[in-house]
Amino acid sequence: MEPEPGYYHAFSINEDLCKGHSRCLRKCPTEALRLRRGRIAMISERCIDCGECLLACPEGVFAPICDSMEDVKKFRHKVVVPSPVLYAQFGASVQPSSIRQALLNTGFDEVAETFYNSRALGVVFRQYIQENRGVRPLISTYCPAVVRLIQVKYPNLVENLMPINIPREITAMEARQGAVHRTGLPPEAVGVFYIAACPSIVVSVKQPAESGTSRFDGVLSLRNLYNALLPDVLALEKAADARAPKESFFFGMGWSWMGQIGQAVGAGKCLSVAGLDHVVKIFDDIESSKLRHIDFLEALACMQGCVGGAFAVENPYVARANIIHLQQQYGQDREVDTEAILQRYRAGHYAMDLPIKPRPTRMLDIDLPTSIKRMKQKERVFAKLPQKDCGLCGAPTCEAFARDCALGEADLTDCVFFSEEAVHVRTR
Amino acid sequence: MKLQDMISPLELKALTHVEDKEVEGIFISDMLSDVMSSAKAGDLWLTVQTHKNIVSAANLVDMAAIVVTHGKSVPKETVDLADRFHVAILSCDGSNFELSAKLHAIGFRPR
Amino acid sequence: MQGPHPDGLALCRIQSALAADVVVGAGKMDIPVTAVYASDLMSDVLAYGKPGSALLTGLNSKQAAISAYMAEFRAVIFIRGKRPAEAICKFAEEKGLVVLSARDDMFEACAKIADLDGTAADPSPSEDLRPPMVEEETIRYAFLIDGHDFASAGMVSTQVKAILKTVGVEPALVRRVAICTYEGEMNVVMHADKARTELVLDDHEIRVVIDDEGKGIPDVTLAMQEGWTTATDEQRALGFGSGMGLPNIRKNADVVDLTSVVGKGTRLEMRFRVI
Amino acid sequence: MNATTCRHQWDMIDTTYGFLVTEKCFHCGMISTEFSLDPTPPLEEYREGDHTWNLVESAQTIRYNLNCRSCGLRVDLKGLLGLMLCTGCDPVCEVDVLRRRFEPERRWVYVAFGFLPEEKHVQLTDEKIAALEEYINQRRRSRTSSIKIVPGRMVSKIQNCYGEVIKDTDMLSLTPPNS
Repeated sequence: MEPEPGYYHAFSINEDLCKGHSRCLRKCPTEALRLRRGRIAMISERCIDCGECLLACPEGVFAPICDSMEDVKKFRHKVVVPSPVLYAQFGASVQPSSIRQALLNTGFDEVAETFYNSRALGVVFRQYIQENRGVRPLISTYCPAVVRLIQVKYPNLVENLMPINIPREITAMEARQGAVHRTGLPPEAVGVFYIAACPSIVVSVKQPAESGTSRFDGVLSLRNLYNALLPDVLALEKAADARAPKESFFFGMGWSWMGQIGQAVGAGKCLSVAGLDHVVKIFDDIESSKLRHIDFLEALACMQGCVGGAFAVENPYVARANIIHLQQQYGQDREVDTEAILQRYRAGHYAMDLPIKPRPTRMLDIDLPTSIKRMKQKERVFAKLPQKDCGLCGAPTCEAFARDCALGEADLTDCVFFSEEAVHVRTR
Repeated sequence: MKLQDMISPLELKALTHVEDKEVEGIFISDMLSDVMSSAKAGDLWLTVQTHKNIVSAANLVDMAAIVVTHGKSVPKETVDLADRFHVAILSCDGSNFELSAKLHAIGFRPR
Repeated sequence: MQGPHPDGLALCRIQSALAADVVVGAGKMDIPVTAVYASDLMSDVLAYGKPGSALLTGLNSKQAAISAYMAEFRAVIFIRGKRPAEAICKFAEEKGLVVLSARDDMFEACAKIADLDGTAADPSPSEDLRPPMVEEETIRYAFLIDGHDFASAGMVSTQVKAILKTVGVEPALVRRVAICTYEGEMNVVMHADKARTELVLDDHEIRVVIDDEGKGIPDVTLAMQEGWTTATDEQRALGFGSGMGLPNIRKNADVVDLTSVVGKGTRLEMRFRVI
Repeated sequence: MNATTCRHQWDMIDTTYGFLVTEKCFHCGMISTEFSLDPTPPLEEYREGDHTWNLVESAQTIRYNLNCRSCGLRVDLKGLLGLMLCTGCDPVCEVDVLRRRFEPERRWVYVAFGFLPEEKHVQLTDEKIAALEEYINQRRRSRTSSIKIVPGRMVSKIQNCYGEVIKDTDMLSLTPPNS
């Protein structure tokens, strides 16, 4: 099934593989998935590309759509910006230099890192928080799935999103400028690609939330690239063993797990939250104006943060341990030139191109009286449903099923508690 | 009973041109299949349906008129189609049951 | 539906008037129905049907029985001799619905039921069966708030917000209602023992009424005014202000009505215009 | 009385309620229609030879036959899917040409559709369509207007046809048909 036109999604759905387990239905935080007639169906505008379904499906029904090395090769000068999560995928003892070399071996001309900009943005965030005392808490835009969640389910919180760009986008911009300067090539001949740890980043590049354009030319999936890199990384490690002193490598505060953005902003009134279940709770509190004493909120969709992304290979806890080890070995603190950063901040270097706007989702009806009528139907249906959330009707919860009925997208007889016929349909 | 004589006691509102026809019976249903199977020519059809295919059904069996009940608003396209095929549509705020009781009370008896 | 016959009309009287077959629920024929809903359109039955009604329908399908059950009807009467299938009977049996099958067409059946009027000794039971057919697009919700329960504070405003979002109320308005409800809820949690909250929504107004049992407010005017003098511009810009509950409500709601009896409780009514 | 000389008096008999199920094969675009007595239409796509059938629509409808009360002649209308009022959407369509011709005399044109694909189903003969037309006009008893019924094959392009078919769509769903 193709996603509806209008919203780009980072995965395709291969219905033929679907065995109707319905695990994805329950995992989806925005209730965007349904089993209709035994096949998976997606409500496109609700999907925030968090990748929970990808992780939940044992059959591989959801296949990520990313760019490939073929897309990379279309450019004359090829720059890759890896997610900091990449360095945590090959074990604690593997040197970052081997991974970087392996990337170059796959065909890239240059590797650009986000670490410095992650540090710099800590400074920028602090400054912005100090200068802007109106809306609280300000919410980080680092996680695209969280930004989509706000656009879809919390349109009021759009004004809380901090209008500062994120490390990878700034890195892409700087990397392109640098490459153009060094090679003398026109900007369009330079291809800048990101290695993403989750599908939501793919979408943020293909269809940015602020409806501007990304500084990246494309995105590669970490999972897809992993197998290509692994033999090379291992070979390089073997060869590198002999080579003495370890390369000095600026392995800074990459934002790869929960708490690191908060840490970059600095102690004080920061709150970090990860995992969409928890994010939703916090957002509800913010909307009821409960968390007005918090200055800054780091909210990440994946449990543990980006190390838990759907494209990550290594277990997120092991990945986190690996990164801690790498930071100890390669030094995480290098002084940044605060004054220079602030100067660039004032010049608009870190600003977001366009403001992020809410994304309207389908309500019960455009016409309020009709919508209220449907709501009444929904409530009456819901009151009589078994409320066991068994999922056999194809909706994730009884509540969602009642809403689907009121929208005419499901039939009352789809509930197995009301009709035995429905049981046969589900148990194919 | 004449259709014109029902309009005021039943508080009907004419949405189209209404020819004065003899109402011979009352047919209440929201299903076109029922109209096909059971409605008679000259029946006054009480329904909550407002889709324009009601015109198609009422015209086929030459019903006296359509009364859209329960205060439903009738889309313009339905009214336009009805006018084209000389099918009368009236509307009223009462329910099917209420209107039946009123018809009975004013002495209407089917032929 | 409070008329001269609040109990309505016993099903056995309808059954004998229509000479209907009892398909399901022979033992329940003394149960009264309080209204008759004659329609084949189940979406309407579900949205507008009044609990306690009998459904007269020609839609011989399981959806008819399910919709009647969901709208808390007591009986389904199939007309024109339609006989429900086994699955429908089984469902009705399980859910305690009475099912009748009458030979009359819809008009005859309606007329006969309405006519029961004449045979009744008491005045006009049929009036009872004809509640005004207002398809009012209003929806109501009720919630309870426990005083002193700080752990659950905010639950009601979260639910109110979810409902308004689902219905499709404009986000900025949802937020205003949520903030007011939250402030009202916090007042209950801080100062009252318990409260009943009602949300009423139609196409031109949202009304939230919080009715609490508690110590009450001695001087309502002062309580409202105090905030006006102490709330800073900055707090207003934020959309709230700690301890500024009432003025904050006043700022976000279009109409605020606060009445209080010391020692008994406070009633806070907040109204919001829907554009 | 001899059937050929009888002035038939038609009654509708064998009225059966069921579903008009429309399925489409998304590989070849072929459309198949069936009359089904199942309480619920087939929910899943299924394969049949080279086709993969997907449900497009399921509407409630009735099927019936005709019987002459004078001579006892029965007309089997199993091949009749439904009747559609021509509202005029395609000026080159033969049905529309007829409609324009007949409209001034209040003679309304309805199309009698048969089931698809044609080779799989018995199609309505002209005699059957004539009997159906006779039945409808007898039932109407109108002196001021009449009905003309034409076969479905007369429609030039079924995809462009916007007539009003007599069937009950969405009766079982909570969304009323007009929304």
